[in-house]
Parts: sequence; structure tokens; C-alpha cells
Amino acid sequence: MITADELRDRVREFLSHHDPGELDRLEFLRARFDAGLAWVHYPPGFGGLDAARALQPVVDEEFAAADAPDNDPRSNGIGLGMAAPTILQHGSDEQRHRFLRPLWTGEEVWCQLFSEPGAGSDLAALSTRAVRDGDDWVVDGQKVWTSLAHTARWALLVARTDPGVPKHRGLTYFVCDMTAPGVEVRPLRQITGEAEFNEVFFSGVRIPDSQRLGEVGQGWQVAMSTLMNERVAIGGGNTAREDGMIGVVADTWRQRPELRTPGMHDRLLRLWVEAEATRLTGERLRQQLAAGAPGPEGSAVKLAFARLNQSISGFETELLADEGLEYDDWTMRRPEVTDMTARGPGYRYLRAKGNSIEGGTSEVLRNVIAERVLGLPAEPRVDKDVAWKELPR
Amino acid sequence: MITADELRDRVREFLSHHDPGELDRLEFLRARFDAGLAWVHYPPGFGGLDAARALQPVVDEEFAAADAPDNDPRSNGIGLGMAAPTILQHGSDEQRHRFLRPLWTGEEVWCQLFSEPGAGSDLAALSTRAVRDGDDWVVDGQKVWTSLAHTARWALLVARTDPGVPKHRGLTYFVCDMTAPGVEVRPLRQITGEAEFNEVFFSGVRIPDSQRLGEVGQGWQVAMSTLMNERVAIGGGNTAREDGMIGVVADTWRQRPELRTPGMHDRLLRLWVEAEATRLTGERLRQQLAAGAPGPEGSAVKLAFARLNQSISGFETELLADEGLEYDDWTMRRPEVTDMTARGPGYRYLRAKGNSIEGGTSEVLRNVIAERVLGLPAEPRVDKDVAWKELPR
Amino acid sequence: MSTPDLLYGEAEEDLRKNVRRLLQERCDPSAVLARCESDEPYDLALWATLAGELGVAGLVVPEELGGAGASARELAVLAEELGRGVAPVPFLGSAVLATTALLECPSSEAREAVAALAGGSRIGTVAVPMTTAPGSVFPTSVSARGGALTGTVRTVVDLEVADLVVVPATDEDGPALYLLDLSSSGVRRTPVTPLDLTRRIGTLGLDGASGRRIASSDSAEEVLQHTLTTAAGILASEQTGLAQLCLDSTVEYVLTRYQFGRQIGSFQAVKHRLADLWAGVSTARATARGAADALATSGGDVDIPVALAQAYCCDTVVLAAEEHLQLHGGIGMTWEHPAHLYLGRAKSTQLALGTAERHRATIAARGGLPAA
Amino acid sequence: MSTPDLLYGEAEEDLRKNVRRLLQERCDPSAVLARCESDEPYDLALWATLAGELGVAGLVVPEELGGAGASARELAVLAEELGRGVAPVPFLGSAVLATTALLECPSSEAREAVAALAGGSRIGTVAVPMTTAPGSVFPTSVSARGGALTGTVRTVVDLEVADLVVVPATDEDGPALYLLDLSSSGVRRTPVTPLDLTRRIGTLGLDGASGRRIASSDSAEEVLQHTLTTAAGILASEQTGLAQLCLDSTVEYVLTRYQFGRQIGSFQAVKHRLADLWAGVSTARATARGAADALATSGGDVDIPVALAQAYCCDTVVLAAEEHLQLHGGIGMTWEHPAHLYLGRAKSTQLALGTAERHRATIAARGGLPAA
Repeated sequence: MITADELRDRVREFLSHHDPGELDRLEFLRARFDAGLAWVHYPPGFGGLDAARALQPVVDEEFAAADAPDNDPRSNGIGLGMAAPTILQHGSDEQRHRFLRPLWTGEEVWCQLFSEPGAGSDLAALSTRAVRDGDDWVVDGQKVWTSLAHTARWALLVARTDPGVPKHRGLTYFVCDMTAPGVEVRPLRQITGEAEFNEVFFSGVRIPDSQRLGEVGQGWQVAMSTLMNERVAIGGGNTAREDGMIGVVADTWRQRPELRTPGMHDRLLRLWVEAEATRLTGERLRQQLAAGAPGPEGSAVKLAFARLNQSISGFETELLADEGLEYDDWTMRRPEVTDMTARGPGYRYLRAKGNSIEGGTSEVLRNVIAERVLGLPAEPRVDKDVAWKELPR
Repeated sequence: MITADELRDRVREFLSHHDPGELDRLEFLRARFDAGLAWVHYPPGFGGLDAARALQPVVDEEFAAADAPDNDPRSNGIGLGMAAPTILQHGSDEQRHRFLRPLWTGEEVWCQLFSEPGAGSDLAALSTRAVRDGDDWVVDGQKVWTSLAHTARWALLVARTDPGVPKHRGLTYFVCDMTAPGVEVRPLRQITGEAEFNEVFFSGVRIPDSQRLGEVGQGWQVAMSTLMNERVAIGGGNTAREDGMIGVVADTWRQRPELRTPGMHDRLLRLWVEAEATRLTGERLRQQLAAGAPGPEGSAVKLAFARLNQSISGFETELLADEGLEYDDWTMRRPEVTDMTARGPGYRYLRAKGNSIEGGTSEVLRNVIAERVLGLPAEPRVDKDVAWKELPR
Repeated sequence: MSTPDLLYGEAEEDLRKNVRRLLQERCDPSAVLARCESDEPYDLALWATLAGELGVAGLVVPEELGGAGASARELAVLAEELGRGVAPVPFLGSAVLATTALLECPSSEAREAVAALAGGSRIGTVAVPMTTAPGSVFPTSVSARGGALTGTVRTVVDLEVADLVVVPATDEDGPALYLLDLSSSGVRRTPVTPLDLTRRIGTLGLDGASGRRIASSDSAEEVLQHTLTTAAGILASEQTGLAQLCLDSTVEYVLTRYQFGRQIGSFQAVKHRLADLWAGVSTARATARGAADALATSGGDVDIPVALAQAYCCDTVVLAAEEHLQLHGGIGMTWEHPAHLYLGRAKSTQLALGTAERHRATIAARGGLPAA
Repeated sequence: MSTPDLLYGEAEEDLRKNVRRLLQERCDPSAVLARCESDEPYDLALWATLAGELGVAGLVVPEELGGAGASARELAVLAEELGRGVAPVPFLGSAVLATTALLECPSSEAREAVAALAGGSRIGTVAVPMTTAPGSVFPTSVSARGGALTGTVRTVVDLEVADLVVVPATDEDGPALYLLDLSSSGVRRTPVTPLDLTRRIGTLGLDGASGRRIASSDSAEEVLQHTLTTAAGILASEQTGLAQLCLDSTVEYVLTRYQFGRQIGSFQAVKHRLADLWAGVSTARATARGAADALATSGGDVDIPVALAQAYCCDTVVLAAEEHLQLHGGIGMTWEHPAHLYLGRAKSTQLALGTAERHRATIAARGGLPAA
């Protein structure tokens, strides 16, 4: 396999022919993709060189050092983190060729259409229907908690194609064109006053069968591989001490001695310890990943992250007392990105409540750890062998 | 119904004919029983006067004021708290006449034989067998965690009389003579080094059918009424502020300023608040009982009591630091009564661990609260309709 | 230390029933939610009904002043029900803070004012930051010279709908309480965007506004302490009522929501959390009743029961609102669901009248458990 | 702040394998339990094997002194495994405390002594109370005059099996460290009945016992601080090992115990508690590795990583031992089950070398988060 030094050489070679100061941003990114220097662990022809995943930073650092434009990964997190690996694993070559390049360059933003009002933790119970009609599928139903639906060109969609079999077996996975007729996106206002997410309604939306990923009835398996990639992504960041919410309150503590009390000092230090310990756990996970042995600690980090953000923001409102009674702004807005440390303490307090719900509730996560990591038995199931349409709801 | 004043008159009338200074203690107690002044809410002839349960303190206070001997209730807690109400409710008149008087006077101590090594939380799974043989039942098996088995004359015993039906239906309830041949009592040493409890082994023990309480196969129902009486008894004490373990650490805190730190102060106060709040909850329960409307708060008090004793004793060892590394005595002993505030901090720390297991684990208690108080549904059961002998174990 | 009566009397249960019925008709969560971003975040019509038909605005005001002559025990039951309804009415400012302060002041202005509050024709509050704990030093943010008040007070509760305010100020004789008509000149009210959408706070700016002194020196200090202690004790019942609502509506929800083919309320993790929450709410109730009984009983120890109730209830109500939200899952995170109203109210009561740590410090001082 | 290496190297995994295999053969929980009330609570034969065959008594001792020349990273792995086995061997006193102290002292006596410890022919400890935290002021309980040591030190770990002890004392030149042969006259050892049956403590009484000075003034202080910091950091790995054992054996138990016709490990309440415990142990491991790496890397920040690891691990190991007991139910409460050995060890390590609060105070001081 290609080495770090060889990769570095390739980047320099590429840069010698593609001057980032000269070239149009998009053209530069497309060329980088075509040179296999996008995501180096992807196969040749799809933006990569079959290199080790751990070598990606080598490439990114070289491009950054050359002041090259990047693909603005924050604006297309679902595309890069979930859609791309799913398309790579389950898509046809035709689909890979169609979708991967504009996805990586950021020309086409992606969103994910899994959750429904009646199918949250129990994702497999979803009821959005897709009915075959000639070469197309016709989709009706409703999805919820969709980030980026209003900017996305494409969506990962799971829909029920057979209600007569048990719920996990009647699902099929599609790529859905968000500009297709019958797709309606409505902002979903949250308890913070903002609308980060959307509801997406389908009425008679036609999806060509060529946009199906995986076999008919295999939607659950494909969706699981999408979510697996989501979990790998969580907690993998290489963060510094006092990054995130703990840094906000630590700074407040340092700058405002009049707020300090002995009890709050003890609580602050406990939170600091928990935050730093969780950061190291995430760092250990990152090192395991880099060493080619991903551990299951991602779940521990997500659990701790939710608990910490909630505890720290609750602590912050108490520390601030009178200011904790205030809120910065209830106006309904559509934020571009979610930044837990932006805005005021009231926003942080409310927004953090979602951390133990979104991307798998803490309860579901504990089930996953207990069963997949510790090998504990599943509970007796009442919904496994029953046709979806017969389930109580 | 009889009033408090009438009751007071009755006691005075009784005392005018029975001078506690003159009479033999046991004779005095027997006479008190026969006068219906033992447990006044019991029926006439069985130590009571069908009075309101709330009036018992009136009688007890009058006797105490006259310096009359009491029946030493601490030495026969299971008899008074569990056996008596069970016999009253489920026994024949003959059984009531045989057992209640010597039970109340303390002449005959009782113990309870429910738990088994394989049947703790899942009491109904017990496997001690009773097989009918003429007018007798022949009992073989093993019980565990039995207080007072070594001093008891009689035992409340639940045994399996039909292994071929689902577990709740194959049980029968007996009064067992602890002096009968084939009953063997062995001390059970605990993590404290002591043996408060016993294991009881049965080999071919014969119990006459006349000592059966309730119908054959109705043992579960009878046992439930016994345990219900246990739960009513818990948390009903009228205690003073700083009674119990919190008082021990509060005194240490007051007397040893050199141990104090800001973090420990905060923890002490949190524990103090929790202890005092729990005491008030128990007091409220007592007032509800006295007002004839028993509430379900007993379970909350037992849950809190376990958590508190564990937290306080853990706190105490940390507060004492070097002394927390020591233990007073590991010698195997057989204590008469369990006093959580006696002995050293190490003992308290270890003994308190049992509080969330004995008398129903905290987990089982939470199930009970969820289902009986909050009306939440039971989990799917795999053991309800299966013959006991077919159950996995 | 006598044993407090921790139960509810018959009259108290009747009061509860009447108030709850009214709130069910007039103040369901969706109505509260619809109101909270409107121009009229307070439901003054509801307050008028509570004051008029039910006569509860002056629950603890003597009958000769047009009140109901009841005790803190009944006031606490009213607080429970209003907490349960997250009712957007000026209860805390007017019926608790201002009324308690005015009742302790002997002046005829104070008596007139309290009668107006009891009748519901006027609304009052006390000019202290909402976070002020019993036992705090007398505030010095307002000074009075010849009856002219100058200074600024932050986070005054119910300020925007109040007609009159009791202002703690320091004047020539030391601490004093002034009664001030909020329509006077020299008064500036600045509303603050509140975390709690169901109860508002504002900044009171005074620039030589003319008030009448209703208490001075030691007496002013005592009245203010008594007012803060009473409000903290009553707030514990409001918190208990809200915590009970959160518990009840969560139980209701988990019985109707199916996932994995089962009611989510049949999952043990959910059951155990709700069992713990029930135990917490039951315990909160015992402490809140203890505080109410101590406030209603003259001569006994009040500081510890009130501090205990606040130290327990103010964290329990937040836990209840947080569990309510978490167990509602995604739906609880949406604006249309009232979960955030409960959470905002719970959080603001946690900070109001002293945090738990502050109340534990009172216990430490009164209970002989000194700091390191 | 460079990024610590938080993984285990190959050599470390080999070490782990060898130690674990030996302990499985020689030191299963029932053997430890049988020993703990006997006349020989320490397993000195096992220690001899660890020292001799495995050569791990002198893991961090340079090869020229007969050691293995390894770093604190390997020492931490050894601690993990010994913690996992609640092994009754004088590891903490001899291989950590005494060895670390002696290695920092330049005298030939110290070099000789450390070689003897590494070879296992002698056992050592340091005469400080077991609860002494890094950052504590230099102890003054022993004074030295002309090499004669007088004073009393409580809760000295592994004292009853030690042959030599490093004694912090104050002499004519201020703080000093003395090396003392415990068979000298003027030495009195009083065993204490310990909560932790697998590691003993005792009181060291010195009445003019004659020691040799091996460090003095600033150097003595530095050596003692370094020793305490190292021991605290290594203890975090011992705690991680024990916590992992508690988790593993609980998981094993809940798979074999049936109640209500199901493995109790299939109940959600049990599953979630174990999931949380797993997350806690995983996090403990990350902090313990961080501390070990910091101790092994010269020049970096050591105080915060060690304080962090102790602040986290010392409560996590107690939680693990408590959960282990609770989820074993009644059987865990019996003397014959080793649950109490784990609990006693966990609790004593929580108190050893500073409680969590003490370590948080270090973080406050080093991390710029001052007290009120």
C-alpha cells in the first residue's frame, strides 16, 4: 500500500500542476478528486488511492499548507459522513460515478430521510410507503428531524415497500431527488425557538428504480451501514483541553470571581474532570481508529457528551443566577450550523437537551452497548415476527 | 367504634386489677392480651377490640406511663409484623387461637422462610418441595437469608406442592415447627464478618396439614399478603431529625473540624437534606396511615433509605480518611439485632450494601412502584404460562 | 420541634379542586403556549377570575381587608395548582411577595394597597432581583432621599403587569420599604426576554420617583426577610405542583407511545426512571408541606423547613421537567409541545429566591454544620 | 501539551498476558479469600515468582541494577493486572513507592536497596500514611537526630512484610529521607485490622531507630513528591484493572443467573447499568493511560494527568465494586463470595494517595480554576 511519503509526493506533484491561487475553486477540487487525493482510502476512480484511512491527515495537511481551498466539509456533513460510504458500499458503479464526485466537491449537498413521527428509536417501524409503478417508485409519507433538507439536492431515503412482512424485512433504500415534484420541506421549530431541522412531506413523489441502493427489501441492512458510519464519525475529533462547553464556563469562572461559591467550585471541577476524561476517551478512540482497530468507545463518548453538555449548561445557568433567567432571542431562525458554544446560556441549556435524543437516544445507545459490546441478551421481542401492518402503534 | 377516651378508661380499669409491679411479666402480658388491649385493631378474642388502628399509641402510652412491661417487640419483629396479620387473615379460628397469644406475648418467636438461593427477586420460582403424605406434608429443600431462625419456634414457610403448573399456582403456605426433626439451621456469614442471617435446610420434615394456611395452591396469594404487611411496616417509624446514620456523620463533623473540606461540606449538606426530606416523607406516610389512608410512599422511603445509608456510609469513610482504611473486627459473630449506627464506619459501609437487596431489591421496588403506583404495563413475561418444572434456571 | 401536619385538609382539597377546574377550562398548555409570544403574555382575565370568583388573590389577607383569611397552608395549595398549570398570572409577585410584605406593614397605605391586591383591582410586586434568597443582606441598589427613590433593580418578577411595587431602599434612617405607584414619574420599566415564557421579569429604573415609606430600619429588614422566607416556602409548593404535572403527563405519554411494538412505558429503563421520579416528587411534597405548615404555625422553626423544602424541590422540579422532555423524545424538543414551557418555568424557579446551595448554607448555619 | 499515547504497545500486551496467566493459576479469588484470615495474608511465594521468573518486581529499575529497565507505562500495565487479581502482594509499597523513592536517591545504599527490591530478596515501603496525596506538605511526624529516628507513622502500606522502609523525617538540615532496616532496634510495627483484606496497613513506631540518610532538604522533598505522584498515577491503572474485573465478572454472572425465567442480564435496568459502567471503565482506562504516559515521558505536564486519572478512577473503581455487589444480589453479600474483597480493595484505593476532592484541588491550582 502507498506510504505517507509517497502520498506527500503525489500531493506536491499535483500542486505543481494545479496552482490553487490560479485555478477556479471548483475546478481545483474536481481535479483533486480525479487525482485520487480526495478521500485517499476510497478506490481509484472514486476520489481515492486505496490508501490507509489513517493517511488522510497527511494529504489534508499538505493541501492546507499550500493554502488550497477545501471542500467545506461542515456544509455537507451527511453527504461526506453517511451518503458517500453508503453509496460506495451499496451503490452500482453507475451510481458511484454519478454521485460521489459532486458530493465530495460540495456541489451537491445531501440529507438523510430516516426518522418519522412514529418511528424514532424504533426506526424500522417507519411507515413512509414506496409503491412500484413501472420503472418508478411512488412515495407517500412524512419524515422528520431532517437537517439540511432545505439546502440538499439529494436525500438518503428509507421507505416501506412491503407492509405484509415483519418490519425489518419490508424496507427499501433510495436516493431521492429533493427537487422532485411532491417533495415539500417545512422548517421544524425547536424549543430553542430556532429551526435547525425540517419536516419533509412526500405526496406521490416518483423515484426511478435506478436510484434504488441495494435490493428491494434490503433497506434495513443498507440503513444500518449508514448509521454505523455515523457512529464512527462521532467522537473522532482531535480536540484540545477545554474545547467545547466546559471552556465557556471555565472562562466565565476565571473572569467573574463574584460568581464563585464553594459548592459551585466543587461542581465545576467535577465537570472539568468528566469533560477532560471524556476528551481523552475520544482521543483514545481516534488512536485506535488510526491504528486500524476501531473500538466501541464512540458510544461511550456520545453518552458522556450528552450528559456533560446537559450538566454543564445547567450548571452555567445556576452560576449566572440573574442572567440565567434571561434568554437571548426567541425569534424563529434557520441557523446554518449548530454551534453549542455560540449564543447565550439559555440557548445552550435548551439545545443540549437534544443531545440525548438526536442520533440515537441515550437509552437506545445503552441497549446497543449492552448487547453489542457486553454481549448481554436482547429483551423478549414482541415485534420481530409480526407483519408490520399488524403491529400496535 | 370505640373512642380514644373509652380506650384510655379500659386501660386504667385493667391496670386497677393488674398491678404491673406485682404480677409476673408473662402473666401480665397474657392478661393484657385477653383484655383486648394487645393490638386494639384485632378482633375481640384475639387480643383486640376492633378499634381503629390509629388508636394503638393511646393504649401503648397508657401502659408505658404505668411502667408496665411491654412485649419486647424488637425481638419478634417478624412475628408481630408479618406472621400475626397473615394468621389473622388466612388462618382458621383454631390456628388463630393456637398461635396469636404466645406470639404477641413473645413466648414464641417467629421467622419467615421464603427466599432461596435460586429464588430471590423471583420468589415465586422457589423450589423447596412439600409432598402430601397422609395427614402430613413432607418438606425437602433449602431456604436462605432467614433472620431469627436460630431463636424461632415457628416459621412462615412457602413450599412448592405442584411443579407441573405455572410457578405462581403451585405453591402452598405452611406454619413450620422449627424444632421438628429434619430442620437444620446454619449461620450465614456476611461480608461484614457477622452472621445476622441463617440458611435453613429441610430433609424429610413433616408438617401436619392442620398447619397449612390457606388452600393448597394458594401459597402465593398468602405470601403476598405477608409481604404487603412488611411493606406497611417499613418507614412507619416516627423518628427525630438526625436519627440514624446522618446523625453519626453530623456529630463527627461537629466534633472534628480538622476533617472538614469545602467539597465534603457540600456533600454533607446534600446528604442532610436528603435524609431530612426522607424522614418527612416517612412521617407523611405515618400520618396518612393514622388518618386511615395508607399511601404508597413506603416504597419511596425504602428506596431512599437504602441509597442514603450507602451514600452516607461511603461519605463517612472518605471523611475519616486514614480511619476509613481500618475495620473494627472481622470475627464471625451472631448479633442479636441489626443496628446500622453501632460499630465502626467500615461496618456501616459494608452492612448498608445489603439495604438495596434485602426485603426486595431496589430494582424490584422500582418495578412495583412503576406498575402498582404509576400503572405502567408489565414487561413481556416469559414465565407466566409455563409449568415451573419447564422454566430455565 | 413539633411534628408538622403534612397532609391536606378538606378545605385545602376543595380549594385545589376549584382552582384546578378553572385552570383546566381556561389555561390548558396549548393556550399558554399560544399566549407566550403574543402581546399579552400574562392572562390578566384569568387573574381577575381567580381574584374575583375564587377570591384567591387575597387568600392570606384578613377578611376585614377583603381577603379569605387563610394561612400559608392554603396559599401553598394554590401555588401547587398554579405551578401545575404553568399559569401566566402574577401570583408570585402580587399574591405572595407584595401581599406578604404589605401585610406586615402597619401603615394605612399598606392596608389599602393590600386590599386592592386581594380584590384583584391592582397587581403588585416587590423590587428585589428574583434570585434574592432569604437571609441575604438588605439590598442597597435603591436609595431614598426625602421619599424620592433612585436606583436600578434587575429581574423584578411580574413587573410588567404590576401597578404598585414595594421597594427596599436605604434612606436617612437606614433600611426602609417604600410603596411606589408604578405610574409615577421617574419610573422606568424595561422588560427582559425571559427563559421562562410563562412568568416575566423586568428591570426597574427609578430616577427620583416618589414613594411612601411603609417600614423602616429593623422593621424593614424583618419584613423583607419574612417576605423572602414566605415566598421561598410557597415556591416549594409551586415546584411540587409543576413536578407532579411533569410526572403525570410523562406517565400518560409513555402509555400511548408505541415503539418496538410495545408501549414505551413497558420498558424497564423508562419504568425505573419514572419510579425514581415519583419517589422524588413524593419527597418534594413532604418537604413542601413541611414548609407550608411551618409558615402557617407561628413561633416554630421556619428557616430550616423552608430551606429544606427549597433545597430539595428546586432541583427536583428541574429533574422532573428534564425527564419529561427526555422521555417525550423528539416530540418534546418541538416548539409546539409544552415541554419547554415546563422546563423554562422549572429552571427559573430553581434560580428564584436562592439556589439549592444557598438554602443548604442556611441549613448549615441554623443546623450547626459549619463550613471548613 | 503534546498528545499522549493512550494505547497499549505490543510489549505491554505481552507483559499483561504473562502476569494474567500467572495470577489465574496462583491467585484466583477463592485462594485470596482463603488466605485473608490466615496467618499469612500476603502471598510472598507469588511475589517471589513475580520478582524471579517474571522479573516484574523491578520493572522500572535499570538493567544494571537487576531490573527490567521499563517505564511507567509497563508498570501501569502490571498494576492493572495485579488490581484485576486483587493480588495480596507488596506491589504498591515495594515496587512502586520504595522503588521510585530509592531510584531518585543517588546514594550507594539506595542503589543496593533498590537492587534487592528488584530481585525480590527484600521488600520495601515508604513511611507515609497511605492517604497522603501528592502535593501534601512534607511530613513532620518523624524527627531524626544524628541518624536516630523517632516518631510514629500511621497506615503504612505493606509494612508487615517489609524489610526496609524509606522514612521521610525532619533532621538538622530540614526535610530528609532515611533508609531504615526494619529489623533494627527501636522499630515497632503494629498491624491494623484493615478494611481491605488483600493489602495491609500498619503503624510504624520509631524510638531512636538508626537509619541512613539518602536524601536531604529540597532533594528529599522532590523525591517524596515524585514518589507520591508516581504512585498516584500507577494506582489509577490498578483501579482500572479492578474496575474491569468487577465489570467482567458481573457481566458473566448476569448471563448465568435466571430470575423470572430470563437471564437477569436481559433486563433493561441491568443492561443499562452495565452499559454505563462499561462507559465509566473505558473512560477510566483512557485517563489511567494518560497518567502512565505522562509519567513515562520526561518534561511534560505530569500533575494534571495524574490528578485527572485519580479524580476519575478512584470513584469509578468504587462504583464498579458497588455495582458488582448489587447486581450479584444476595450471593454478593455472603462472606464466601469475593465481592467484599473487591469492595474493600476499591474503597481503600479510593482513600489512598488522596481522595478525588484532593486531586480536583490540584487541578484547580494547576488549571487556573481558583476556589471562591
